Amino acid sequence: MSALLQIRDVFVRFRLRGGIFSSVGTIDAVTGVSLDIEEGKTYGIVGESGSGKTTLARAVAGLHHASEGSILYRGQELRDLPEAEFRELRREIVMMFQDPIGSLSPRLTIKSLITEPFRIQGMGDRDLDTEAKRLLTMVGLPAEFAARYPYQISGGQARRVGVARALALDPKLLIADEPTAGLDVSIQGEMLNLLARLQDEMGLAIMIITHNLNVVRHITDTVGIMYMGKLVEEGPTEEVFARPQHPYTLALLAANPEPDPDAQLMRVELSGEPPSILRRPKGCEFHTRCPFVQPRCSTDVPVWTAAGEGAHRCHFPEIWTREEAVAS
Amino acid sequence: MLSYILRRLGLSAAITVLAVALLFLIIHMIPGDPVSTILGPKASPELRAALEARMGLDRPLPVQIGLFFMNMLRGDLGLDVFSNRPVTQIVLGQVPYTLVLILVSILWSAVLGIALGCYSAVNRNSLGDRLTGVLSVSVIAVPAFVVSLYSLLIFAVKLQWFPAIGAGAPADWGDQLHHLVLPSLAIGLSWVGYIARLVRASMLEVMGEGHIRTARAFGLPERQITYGYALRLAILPTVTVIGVGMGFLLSAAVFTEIVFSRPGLGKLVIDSITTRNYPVVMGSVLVSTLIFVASTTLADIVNAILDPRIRAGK
Amino acid sequence: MTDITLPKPRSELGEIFHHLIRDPLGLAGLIIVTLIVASALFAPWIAPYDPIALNIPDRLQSPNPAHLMGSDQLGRDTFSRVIWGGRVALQVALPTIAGAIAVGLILGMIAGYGPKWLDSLIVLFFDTVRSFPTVMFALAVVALVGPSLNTVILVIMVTSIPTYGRVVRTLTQSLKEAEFITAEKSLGASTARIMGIHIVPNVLGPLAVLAAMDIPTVVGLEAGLSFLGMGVKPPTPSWGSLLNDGYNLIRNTPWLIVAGGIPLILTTLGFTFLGEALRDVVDPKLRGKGGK
Amino acid sequence: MAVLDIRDLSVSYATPRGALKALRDVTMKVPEGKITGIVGESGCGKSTLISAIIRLMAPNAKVGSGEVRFKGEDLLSRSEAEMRALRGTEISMVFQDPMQTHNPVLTVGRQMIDIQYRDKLSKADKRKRATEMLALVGIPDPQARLNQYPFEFSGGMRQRIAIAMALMAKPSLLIADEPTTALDATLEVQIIKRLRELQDEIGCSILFISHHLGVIAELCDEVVVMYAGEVVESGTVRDVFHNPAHPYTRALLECDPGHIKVRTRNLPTIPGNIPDLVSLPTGCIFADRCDVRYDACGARPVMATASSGHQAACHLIAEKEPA
Repeated sequence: MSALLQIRDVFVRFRLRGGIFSSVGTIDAVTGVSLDIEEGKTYGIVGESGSGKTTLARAVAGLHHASEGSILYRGQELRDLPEAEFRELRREIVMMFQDPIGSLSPRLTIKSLITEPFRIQGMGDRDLDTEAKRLLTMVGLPAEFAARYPYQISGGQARRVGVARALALDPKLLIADEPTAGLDVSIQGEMLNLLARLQDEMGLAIMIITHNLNVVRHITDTVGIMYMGKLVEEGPTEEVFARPQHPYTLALLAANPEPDPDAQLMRVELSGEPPSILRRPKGCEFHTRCPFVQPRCSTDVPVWTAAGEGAHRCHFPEIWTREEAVAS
Repeated sequence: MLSYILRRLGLSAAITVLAVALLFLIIHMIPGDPVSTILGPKASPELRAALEARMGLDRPLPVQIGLFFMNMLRGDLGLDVFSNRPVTQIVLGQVPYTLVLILVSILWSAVLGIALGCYSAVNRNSLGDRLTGVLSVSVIAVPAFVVSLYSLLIFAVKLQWFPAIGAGAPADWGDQLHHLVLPSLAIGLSWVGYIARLVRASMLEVMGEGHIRTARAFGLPERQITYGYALRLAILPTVTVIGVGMGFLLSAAVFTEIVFSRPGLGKLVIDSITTRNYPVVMGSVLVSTLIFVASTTLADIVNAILDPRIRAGK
Repeated sequence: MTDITLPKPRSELGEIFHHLIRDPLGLAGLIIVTLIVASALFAPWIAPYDPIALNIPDRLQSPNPAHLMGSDQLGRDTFSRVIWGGRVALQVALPTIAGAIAVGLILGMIAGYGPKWLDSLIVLFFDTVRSFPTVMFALAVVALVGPSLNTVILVIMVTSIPTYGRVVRTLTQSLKEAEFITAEKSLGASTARIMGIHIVPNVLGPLAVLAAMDIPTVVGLEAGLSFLGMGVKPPTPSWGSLLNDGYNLIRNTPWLIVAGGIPLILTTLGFTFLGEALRDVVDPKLRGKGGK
Repeated sequence: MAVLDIRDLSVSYATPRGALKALRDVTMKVPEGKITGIVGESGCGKSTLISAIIRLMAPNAKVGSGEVRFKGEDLLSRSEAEMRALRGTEISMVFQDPMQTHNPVLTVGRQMIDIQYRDKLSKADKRKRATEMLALVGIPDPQARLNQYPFEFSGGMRQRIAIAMALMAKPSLLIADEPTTALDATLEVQIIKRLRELQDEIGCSILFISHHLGVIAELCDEVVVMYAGEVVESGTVRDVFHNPAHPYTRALLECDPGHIKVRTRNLPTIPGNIPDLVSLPTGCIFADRCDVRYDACGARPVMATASSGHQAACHLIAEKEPA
């Protein structure tokens, strides 16, 4: 059976603006990403700022144009699909945004906001009061919230409104961009539990975008790590956590330590800052920051290599995994 | 920096060309034509034809515009209908009066406005701030010619502290200054309020920013924080507004020159309209447009000098 | 949990009104503006005399019970002319600003939301039109077509378009980048829907503030042009022509100038106060704080 | 001896709804030469606490009672001029948002020279010192970068500059308010490590505020846990994180995603919301969200000693405490 969503060698390119009528060049925010998301499963995309993770998500949601490659949803090509035809699919592919309050139109009531999908998709003749009540109950908000405005609710509540709105039309694929951003630790879990519950109830596939590896550990089936617009590692979540194959993954794991002062940490410190995507390093693009860099890394581009159940983009996974063994 | 200035000057040149062309077109499209404006409706066809030929109005429109630009570049805005003197000479003769009036007005109002704005922002919600606030808001939109008339009535006619008419004796600086007081008061008053409000608002915004908190956390003297750090940023929008404000001041100056019978561009235009001296009217409008474009350009360049982010194009 | 009753939020306009009347400045502005608009609307019933009819025996009177603000050189009652002058002022100001807002809104939204080249073009147009000094430009046009109210309206309207257009453009540009617009797109909202339901309502607030602050400017310009004899034609009463009469008679009687200036100053104060107060209410930064 | 010793500090804000009691009877210490962490979620009063320490409070804030003793002297009774003399010399700060920390229209060098205004050095010497500090925090080519403006630096670099500025006068106390929250995790690691090294070198005490438990565990010696304007627990990091005495600390640790290693469909949470700080509940502030609440919780608990140097404001501890 083929996957619900198949992404193949996708590039997203932006034009850089110069003067009034001129453009001075292009930058590739996403460069040749391929991944599959299975029906009813959760895929976590992890990366730091500038990794292209949000751009990739928006390309899948039809909000950015993919310049190359293909995005197949149930076998249908989404790239270059005219907006009029894409609109039909927007019932099935929905997105949740990073800023919980900022992603709600400020002058609309919560009721109008969560019933907007019906109106946009030509289903405005339904009993919207009932639908609003159903959706609010679904995400655990009191029905009275229908009359409020976005600025009158808290960030956590706004998140739930975002979920209600995304799931209003019973979609198949939910793209969640940093679903826990800005939430306190004690309520992050509520959000993730809600998503997990609704996934079980609705058979939803979820693509979670996050900068925090730990957030996706418990709820994803597969994770992909992005660096400078590329996937550098992918694999079953438990596999990646147990045996990371790419030094960047290890650095991310080490950067989110568990709250234990005695934990034996292998602190992987990356040197310097991420290079500008206007001037990509030659060879392995991670070599400028890699603590285990070898001469070959600055000249040869590593290829996507399958290893175990996952795959990675590193010349020498064996070198630093050995060093790790030495350290611990 | 240089590239920014060059780009900005290029834009100004484009605006000027467009403005002149647009002006020309509008004049052509609206009903009424220069010839009957000058000669009156009862002129004979021969006379009309002669004048049209002299003004180049008998040629096709694009040619007219082209000729107009050529002449303008040479500094030739045509001839006065009555005296046959070059319009450029007549208009430029009046420019200094208006320019001095405007510059003096913007200068005193900017200085006072910035000072009041800073005072209000620093002493936020104090009695002085509230008082300044109400006064500023009250004077902001009072039309300049109403202030002109009232100050004429009170200080020139009733109290006779200041002269009511003219710009003063040509060689006597003191007398000229004496004649400048009431007109520049009339034009500048609303700007004091406007600038004070603007500076107060942007000062308050800047004072709330993180870097001011940093400066305080390093114990920098409050004076340095206010004037060296906050005002440095808060002044930026004010500079732009003053640049644009020149346009409004040019308008206000027209009324003030009439009320105080001061020489200047405004008086020239009104006198020329009454005498149907159409080329002089056009010339004056053009020159004031140029003054306006020059002042906004200057304001943007000053802003670029003050703000490194503009220079870098960020 | 579901039984909690929350206070019912006020409607948007109700909320604005509520905030306005609690601000002393706003309340003062609202009262003055209401008075001016009402006196202009009901001029025929309020004005004690015909504003045009000559009454030479009563000429150049100082204020007295029969003529509250005195009379002019033709014996016309100044108070009646002031009341009727308000009509002319609003007749000019309202269509001028409505027109400028309409055009500015459309052009500004196209510039802010549309492609970059169109934006550059429209901005160039705005900058060009803005560089005509309004009064000079108006005088040049009047010189050609002769003084009339419609000329005044048209000229001020055209030169005001950039003011509104630029504000709308800036607001649209920042709204376009806002996450909620992206969210609407992800739901499949059409451009028309995004513009109409999500952008326009967020632009109208600041635009209303700008309009309130701009009305006195336009009223002042009309009065100014009429003062120069380039606006309304006599004997139509306008605050500007009243002032012109007063200017010519400044050494005979101060009352005409005083009377002609007062309504202008009141209009200015009223609308500016209202605009300032409205700004505090509309400003989303300040609004957000009220909610917490 | 403690560099900073806060006793029974209460601060409230005047709001239209009434006084918002942001801090209530906060007592805590920052021992000399140690790194003390304050951890807590939004609304716990961390920001109010640090603004009260350096006395840069919002205009509507009011100190109700208490003392802030710095090297034995109460800061709250000092004049504004005396306070200003302390800021940037004895106590300095690093703020949360590196993009907002510096004046955007002045060069970094100018800002670093300005803050040395108290020293009677030549401008060249001040510049040299600024260069040295930039090099110390790991900014390459510091000499040239002094002439650049803040927008020419990345967020991580700007935070390094902020740290360089804060440490320039070799302060006794550095207050760092979530200095790494706005940064990517891999950059956070670098900054934390550098901070630790610099602290060793300069020997100052650090008060480090964070909501990130893992970072606190990694960096700090002591930790203070705050909830809704009160200190609920304090002690060494090891004591508090290994044997949390307060139910809130325990729940918070359980919720931390770094703590949970098994795949689950049901992550732990703390149900409910923080109480309204305008109309406070009587009794324990955490009671209505607490899973071990009992009769005694109707009364407000006092700090009780769980073990030596480890205290928590919970009746359960007080009960166990030997009389």
